[in-house]
Order: sequence, then structure tokens, then C-alpha cells
Amino acid sequence: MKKLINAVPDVVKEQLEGMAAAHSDVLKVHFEPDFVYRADAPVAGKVAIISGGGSGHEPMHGGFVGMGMLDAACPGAVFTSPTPDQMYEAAKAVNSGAGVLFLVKNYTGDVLNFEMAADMAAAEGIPVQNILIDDDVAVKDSLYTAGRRGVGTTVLVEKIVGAAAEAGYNLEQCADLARKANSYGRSMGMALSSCTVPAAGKPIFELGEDEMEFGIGIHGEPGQKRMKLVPADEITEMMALEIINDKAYTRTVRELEDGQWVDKSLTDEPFKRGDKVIAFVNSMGGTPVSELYAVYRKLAQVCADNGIEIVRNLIGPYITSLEMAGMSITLLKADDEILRFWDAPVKTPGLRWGI
Amino acid sequence: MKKLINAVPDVVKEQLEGMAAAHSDVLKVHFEPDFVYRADAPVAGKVAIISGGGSGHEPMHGGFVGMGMLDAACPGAVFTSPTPDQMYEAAKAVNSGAGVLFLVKNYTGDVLNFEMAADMAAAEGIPVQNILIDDDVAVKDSLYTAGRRGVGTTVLVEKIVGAAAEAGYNLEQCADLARKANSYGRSMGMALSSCTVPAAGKPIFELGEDEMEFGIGIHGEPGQKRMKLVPADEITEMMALEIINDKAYTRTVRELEDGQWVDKSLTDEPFKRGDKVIAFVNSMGGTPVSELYAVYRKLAQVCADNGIEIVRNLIGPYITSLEMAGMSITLLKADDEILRFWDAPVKTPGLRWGI
Amino acid sequence: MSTVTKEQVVRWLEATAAVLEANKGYLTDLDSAIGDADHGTNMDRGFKKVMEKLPTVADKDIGNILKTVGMTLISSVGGASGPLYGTFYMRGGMAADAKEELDNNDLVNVLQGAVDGIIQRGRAQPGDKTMVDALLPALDALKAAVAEGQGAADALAAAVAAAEQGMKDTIPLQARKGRASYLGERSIGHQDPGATSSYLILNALLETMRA
Amino acid sequence: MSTVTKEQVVRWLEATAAVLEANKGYLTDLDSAIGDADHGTNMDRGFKKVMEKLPTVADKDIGNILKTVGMTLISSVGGASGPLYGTFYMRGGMAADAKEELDNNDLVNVLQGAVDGIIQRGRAQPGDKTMVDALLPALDALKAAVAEGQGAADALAAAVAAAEQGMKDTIPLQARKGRASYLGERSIGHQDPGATSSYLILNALLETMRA
Ligand SMILES: Nc1ncnc2c1ncn2[C@@H]1O[C@H](COP(=O)(O)OP(=O)(O)O)[C@@H](O)[C@H]1O
Ligand SMILES: Nc1ncnc2c1ncn2[C@@H]1O[C@H](COP(=O)(O)OP(=O)(O)O)[C@@H](O)[C@H]1O
Ligand SMILES: [Mg+2]
Ligand SMILES: [Mg+2]
Ligand SMILES: [Mg+2]
Ligand SMILES: [Mg+2]
Repeated sequence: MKKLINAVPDVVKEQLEGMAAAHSDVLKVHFEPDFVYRADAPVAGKVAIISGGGSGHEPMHGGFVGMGMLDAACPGAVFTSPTPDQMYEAAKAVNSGAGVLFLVKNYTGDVLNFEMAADMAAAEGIPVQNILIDDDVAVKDSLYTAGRRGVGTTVLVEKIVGAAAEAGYNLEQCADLARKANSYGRSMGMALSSCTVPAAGKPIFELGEDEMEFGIGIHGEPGQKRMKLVPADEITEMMALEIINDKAYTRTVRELEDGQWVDKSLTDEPFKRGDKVIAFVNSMGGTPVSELYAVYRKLAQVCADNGIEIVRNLIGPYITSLEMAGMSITLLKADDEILRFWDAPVKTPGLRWGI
Repeated sequence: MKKLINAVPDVVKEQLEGMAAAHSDVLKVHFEPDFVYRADAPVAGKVAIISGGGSGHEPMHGGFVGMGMLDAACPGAVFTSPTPDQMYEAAKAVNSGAGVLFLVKNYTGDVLNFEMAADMAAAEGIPVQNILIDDDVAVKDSLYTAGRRGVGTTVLVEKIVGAAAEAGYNLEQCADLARKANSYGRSMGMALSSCTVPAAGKPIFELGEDEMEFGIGIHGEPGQKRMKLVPADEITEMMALEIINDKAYTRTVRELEDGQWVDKSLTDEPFKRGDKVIAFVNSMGGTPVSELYAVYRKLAQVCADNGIEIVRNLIGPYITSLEMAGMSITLLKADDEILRFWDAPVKTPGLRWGI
Repeated sequence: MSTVTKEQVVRWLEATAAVLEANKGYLTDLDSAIGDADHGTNMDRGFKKVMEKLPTVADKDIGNILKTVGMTLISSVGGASGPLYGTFYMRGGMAADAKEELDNNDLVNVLQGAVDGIIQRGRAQPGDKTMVDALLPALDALKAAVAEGQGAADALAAAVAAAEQGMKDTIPLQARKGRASYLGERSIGHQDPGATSSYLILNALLETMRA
Repeated sequence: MSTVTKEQVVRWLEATAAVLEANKGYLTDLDSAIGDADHGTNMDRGFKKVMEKLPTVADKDIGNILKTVGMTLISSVGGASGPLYGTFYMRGGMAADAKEELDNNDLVNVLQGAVDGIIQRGRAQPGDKTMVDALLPALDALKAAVAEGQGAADALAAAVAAAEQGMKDTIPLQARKGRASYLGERSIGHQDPGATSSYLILNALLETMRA
């Protein structure tokens, strides 16, 4: 294992200390339980947006804490969901009274820990809602699986809903927007190499010199299938078409209604010709941005050929899997509300514009 | 070789096409000869700042084209200096009449090709100056080598001088500021892995599972020495101290004076207690930002222990070597002039704030 | 002997911590085949915390001890297994409220509450290739043995045997819950890490009873 | 035969393109040991362009042809070798201005101009482990052989032998110019890629003369 780390048990803690040292104008870090939060939290009258998940996906989520995006982020151990007390303490620290929205990537661990956290926050009298992000079209059904994973759309939803909260949306409006933006987003990922969790000390899986893993998530879990490596254009086209041609997707999610967990059936509608989208080409960590441009070039062609108009884009390493080489593509249908909040100013270590 | 590319000869061209497709609001790409230039060039009355070098260091330089930074960037083949006609044509395209400043990383190829380009531009009546960036303290002398390589300081100088040009500095003032900022900056790099030039198809060097390469440049060239891998704190401290304790450095550079190339002897003064600096922790491409934070944490401690005050920082992959794992550290002494231009708005694909 | 004493509960937890530490690499290897290579580290981290907390509650009743274990796991494990095992001990502890020892019926109630808790929280069904596939057969075997009038140790032995069988039976299953479900058919042929830790936990109780 | 005809110059350039293509991997390997693994691709890219351009100037005089080669290399090679070899042919061409064939003195003048050009541009000294270490000995040998009254082919043979020796003699040298200089003592023990391409270029002329 070759990493710029010291002792394995200290990896996440020291990285957080580095963030705190580097970005004290934007954020602070609380230890035990660990969470990153806005330096100016709580922001009076504003709904607090909180996300979190295993570490190893940086800059997500800690790097997205700041004006116009997250109020707090809760990092778990590497690739391990955080614990409810982290989200609970973070909620208490950033809640201004306007309530807290938890943005939860759909992994069993994240879902369960955030549900417990919501219960704890609600018991404390904090208005709270949990919205799931589940956009990975590599997972085909939700009946025989834990449902689609939360991947690239997470970054976009955090930006969009963060801006809406900044603009004065209340908790229900933020939740509605998050649910909508999630339903508008679809993603797919692939890997050229594996990655090594420090505590494990060896790669999660092995790939041959001419192999790639297609349909991966973001936790180094093996993908849907292993394939011979093909040129970037072919990979991009396969992934883009899986996203663009994905059918309606229905699943049941648990959300809070009047303090009770209720099951809701939600359906994402497929893309259609004429849709405007935000296109997000993401590096899994080890792939340099230059290669992402080769992917974007083809993605733009495939979108054009299918009547999908890219109106904004984001290209770079934003939701990663440690040092894994590979990339993911996300398309998110953009209506006026979404575009307005996408374009709004954001000032975080990982994403910044307009300020 | 595992990369997201199509045919090897098309790698750079297709990446540039992707950039053009993604960032048409900010930049345009000219092919044959290849250069990236501001969408709104030439900007009336403004000195044009042009840089360039081999491809493979993205986002540098093409990703730094835009308001507040570069007017044009000339990408060579991967790790190969661009040719004079690229810089010459770029200069013609972006010169508003206020002249052109070439920022040249000190590699023999870059130096020679930019000198030829300057001659061509001058012959065309374009006011022009070449300023070298040579900040790599891993290269100890300039008598028995080609002199210090241009590495991390390049990014900072492009930002600072780009802002100055935007603010109305004339060509001589831009050149003076570039020379000063370069003399204020020192860098050092290390690698955990090699990288593969597409045309070569195999890694430039091989590193054992417990080895690192210390004092590397940015072209995948082997470093000054090979060492056993040690913890991040130790690596960071070694590098930071090499930078902080580096003595005065004198070398001869060729600059234009009244249309003639003249040799100038320049000396960089060492850091001293009480200096304020911009600290830049850079990924060589394959190292994720999370690990950079562990490095920054220690760097901040070492600086504090040595009476160096970090007043700004930049952390991420900005001057890379393809997919190489590793990092570099740059410290650049920051006076009021430099800080003012560092803080000024910049809108490029690779660096953005304030707008 | 047909009761489990409070001291035995404490030694069971100690034995659990030891066995999870010893099997940390094994569980993580199982999890890297069909998951994300952290189940061993997760469980070890959690039970190390339990060992820190245990002295502060070792003189409380069994219900209290188990609930403390549950709370500790919830706030230290993370992942899927944190809330699941956390709920397991919390709900087991609720069924042992104020008890200083557990007779056979208490034992059944504790395991029933614990397993119900996992199922309610995780919504896994038998055959989904999760810890439930080790725990439910164990619960059924325990109930049957207790109904037959067997002593605690024998009944537990039957439960552990059933857990071990259930654990092995996860190998041919296709995962439908948790991270492994994303692998679809590629999850077949691998033993579920959570079912394995469940077996190890129950077996630690049996060995404590036998010691 | 003591002249080099225009047709031979053209065939020399064709032979150069062929030999550089054949040795592309070899030159790049040499460059990856002490440089950045591109010298072979750089030279091959440049001479492919030269081959495209050549038909448009093949009926011009030798000076014109060589200057076109130089311009083409400058605008297609990049790196250190682009301006250096570009200058080599440009300055060589200037010494062959308006010539339709080169006698021995012309040949000396062409190589003198070419090598002077490289030295003025790159400022390398003998022993710096660069192309100069192949070219200067070759120039000296050519001059000596011509002074002795040898024919063009023999004089060139002496020059090529000297270039080859100079190329080999770069192996024990420590680089002081170019990218390899960053390696310090680690550059010792490797043959300089640029000296190697210089030898190949001169040798291509000799073989053309002999064919
Ligand atoms: N919905 C569920 N119900 C019951 N057990 C589950 C469920 N999802 C996952 N598990 C169990 O959790 C185990 C994985 O735990 P762990 O690796 O610690 O968490 P994570 O999957 O979040 O990395 C699986 O082997 C499985 O036994
Ligand atoms: N200053 C110099 N003078 C003469 N030759 C040089 C000089 N610097 C480098 N070279 C030659 O250039 C060769 C490298 O060329 P190449 O690999 O194409 O360019 P780069 O070093 O820019 O990658 C070296 O092997 C050396 O012979
Ligand atoms: Mg996990
Ligand atoms: Mg080169
Ligand atoms: Mg796991
Ligand atoms: Mg080279």
C-alpha cells in the first residue's frame, strides 16, 4: 500500500485536521464525534443541509461544506457509513431553528444510520427530513437489491439544494427540491483500477492489465461486470446510452411524515429528446482530468445525437473512491429552478464560483 | 497501459476538443497549430499572458485560460515542449497591442521554443518578453545542470500575473511582477508511482512496492534519489525543510532588452522567519486530495515551527504528471502586491473564485 | 445448569471482542469479495469500544449491560452492521430488563427480541444472504431445544450449530440486501460476512457457557 | 566521387526518416532512462512531416531543401531537439545557399554551420552529454579527412565513425545540459539519446552515398 499517510488508525482524523487548518475561513471540524461544519453555522433562519458517508470520496462531503452548499458533513471511517451520533451532534450544531435536511446516499449503512440520527434529532425537537439519493443505473432493480446506489447525483443535489436553502427555501421546499433533483439524475461508473482501503492494506479487487470493471459504485465494490478494456469513445457511449435509455425506475423509500416513518413509492421518469441537462464527468480519483475531457468530448456527441442538450457541466474529481482510476458520468435534467440554484454562488473547498 | 483514450496519436487533440466543447463560455481552441485562448481575446488594452508546455500536466496550462489568468496556452505533445509556431500564432491571436508576456517553465525545450517564438513575434512587431519560472529546489545548482526546473510556482505566477494584467499592468510591469513572484517561489516534488506516456505505452520508470522517488520534476523523469517509503509526516517535513532552508540561488537567464537577448544574473533570496507565504500542496495526478490534506496538516506545523506564516493556500491537482501518484509542495513569499492579485477574481476551468 | 449469569454475559462480551479481533482479517476478506472490505475492522472497532465501556456497567443488570453494548456499537461501528448489531443488543437488552440472570425462557426472549430488531431495522428476509440467515435458524433451534427441555448449554449448542449451518448456507445464495446485492449473480459462491460474525458472536456465548 | 548531389541529399533525408522510424522505440527507450521518453517519437514525428514537405521542394536547390527541413522540424518536433535539429538544418542550409551539389569543402561548411548552430542555440559544451558529443567529433574528423584529400564517401565514413565513437563515449558522462542533467550522477552509464540520433542521421548520409 503506497499512500501519503501516517498510522492507519489516524488517517481520517489527520486528513480532517488538514482540512481544518487549510480552510478555517470556511469551515470548522469537530472531533468525537467527527463532523465538518460551516464556520458561520448556524446561519440564522436558514435550513441546514447535512450529508455524510464513508470517507474516501473526497472532496465529497467535507469539501462541500460552506456558503451555498452543505452546513455540515459527517465522515465515517474509510468506505464505512458514519454513526448516528455524528449526524445528531452535527444537526444540533448547525440547526438555526429552521430545521435540518439529511441528504443520504442509498447504501444500507447510510440509510440506517441517518434514520437513527433523524429519530434522535426529532426527539430533540429539531425539524428534520431524510431524502435519499439513488441514481446509479448500473443497479437495475430495487426488488432484488438494496436499490440504486447514491453516486454522482449527490454532488449536484448538494449544490442545488444548498443554494435553495441559502435563498430561503424552508425545510419542506428543500426536501421537495432534493427529491425532484434526485429523480432527475442518473449516473454510471467504471474503473480501470482498484483501490486500497488503508485498514485493509491491499486492493479491494484485482483487475487484469487489459480489463475494466463496468458499473461500479463508489466504495471499491466490484462492479456489475468485468470487461475487456475498450477505447474511451466506446466506454463513454455505452455508459451514456445506459443513462439516456434508462427506463422509468420505481422504488419505495422511507421518509418522515408528521414525525412518522412512512414508505413512499417514487418513480423517476426517463430522459426524453429535448431535455436540457447538467452533465457531470467525474474522476474516481486516479484518473487525471485530461482523460475526462476525452470522455466529455464523446459524451457531448452522444447527447447531441440523442436530442439531449447539455446546458452546464462539471468535470473533475468530485466524488471519488480513494486513488481508483476510472470515471463516472451523471446526467441531471435541468429545469429553470435547478439551473437557477446551480448557477448561484458557492464557496466551499471543493466547489466554488460566483463569490 | 490503462487510460481513457482512443488512438494514441489523437490523445491531445481529443482532449482539447473536449475542453472546447465543455468551456465555450471561457475559451476556444485553435488547431494546427494548437493553442487554447480566451473566448473574448484579444482584450482591449490588456497585456496578453501566454504560457505553454508539454501536455500531461492538466489542468495546467489550458485549464488556466480565462478571465484573470492566461490569455492563451500552447500544449505540446505529452511531456514535449510545444513548437514556436504555436506560441507565435497564439500571440497574434490574443495580442491587443499591449504586448505579450511568455511565462516559460525552465526546461531546455520550453526555453528554446519560446525564444524562437519571441523572435518571431518581435519580428511581427508584437511587444514581447519571456520570463522563466525555475523554482524546483531539488535541482541544486545551475552550473552543472540546465538549472532549476519550472514546477509548482508556475501555477501561482500565472494566477498572480494574470490578475495584474487584468488590472492594467503594462508589459514591463507584468514582467517585473512575474520575475519577482518566481524569485519568491520554491518547490519540491515526490512520486509514489511512475506514469505512462501514451506514445511510449509503458511506465517511464519502475518503483518497488516500498519505494518512492524524491525530488522529481513534472515530466515523469526520475528524481534526484530513490528512497524507502516513509510516513507522510516525514516526507512532508523533509520537503518543507528543503524549501524553507534553501539558500540563495543565482543563475543566468536570457531576457529581451530593446529587442536583443541579454544574459541576466538573478538571485532568489532564501525564506526568513516572519515571511508570509502562499502554500500550495499539489497532487501529481493519481494522489487523491484527501492525502494532500494529511500533507498540508504537517506542512502547516513545519511552517509554524520555522516562523513562516501561511496566509493563503491551494490544495489539489493543478500541475500534474498524467496519472502519477505523488505530490509537490510550493511556498511562495507573499507581499501585498502578490496577495492582492492572488485574491483577485479568476474564471478558468481549473481555477475559479470571486466571479 | 440452566441459567446464564450476569458474569457469563460479561465474559461472553469479552470473548466476543477477542474472537472478533482474531477474525478481523478474515471478516474483512469475506467482505472484500462481495462488499467493501470493512466488516472486520467495523466489528473490531465496535467491540474495542464495548470493552472500554463495559467496566462502567458491569455491575448493572443484564438488560442494562446489553443496552449499553447496543448504544456503543451504534455510535462506533457505522456501516450497515453498526445499526443492525446495535439494534440486536438494544432489543435483546430490553427483553432482559432488570435481570441478573437469564433462564432458558429469558434466553429465548432475548434472542427473539434481538433478531426481531435486526429484521425490523434491515428488512431482510431469510435467503437474502445476510446475518439474518445465521440468526433466524439459531433462534429456531434454540426455541426447539428449550421446548424439548434441554439445558441452556445444550440448547445453545443446537443454536450455534444451526447458525454455523445457516452461515455456510449463505455461500450459494445471491445477495438481495446490503452492498453485496449490487453484485447480482457475482455474489453467489461467497460466504456472507455478517452471517459469519453472527455465528462467531453466538459461538462465543456457547464457549463462555462451556468454560 | 567527391560531390554530394541534390538527389543524394533528398535520398539522405528519406533514409533519415526511415532510420528514425525504425529506431523510434530505441531512441525513446534511451530517453526514458535519463529523460522523458519522447526523443524517438519527437524525431519520428518531425521527419514524417519532412517527408510530407519534401516533394514540394525537391526541385529547389540544396540550401532551400535543407532550410525547409529545418523549418519543418522547428514547427513539428517541439522539445529540446526540435529547435536544435531545426537550427542544424537551417544553418546547414544557409551554408549551401543556391547549391545544386556539394563538393567536399561545401560539405565541411554545411556541417560546420549546422553544428555551430546547435552549439549557439543550446550552449552545450563538449562533454555535457548531448548531441554535440557526436556532432563535434564528426565535424573534426570530416575536416581532417577532407584536408587529407579524401573523397566524400571516405571522409564521411571517418566522420560517422567519429560520431559513433562520440555517441558511445556519452555513456560514462554525467549530463550537464537538458533534462538528463537533473539526474546528476544517475545520468552516468546511459547513452545520450540526442547523440544517438545524430549518429543515425550522419550514418544515413554515408549509406546514401554508398548505395
Ligand atoms: N438489510 C440488511 N439486513 C440484515 N443484514 C444486512 C443488511 N444489509 C447488510 N447486512 C449485513 O451487513 C453485512 C455487512 O456489514 P458491514 O460490512 O459492516 O457494513 P457495510 O455493508 O455498510 O460495509 C453483510 O454481510 C450482511 O450480513
Ligand atoms: N542544451 C543542449 N544542447 C544540445 N543538445 C541538447 C541540449 N539539451 C538537450 N539536448 C539534446 O536533446 C536530447 C533530448 O531531446 P528530446 O528528448 O527530443 O527533448 P526533451 O529533452 O525536451 O524531451 C538529449 O538527449 C540531448 O542530446
Ligand atoms: Mg462499509
Ligand atoms: Mg520532452
Ligand atoms: Mg462492508
Ligand atoms: Mg525527451
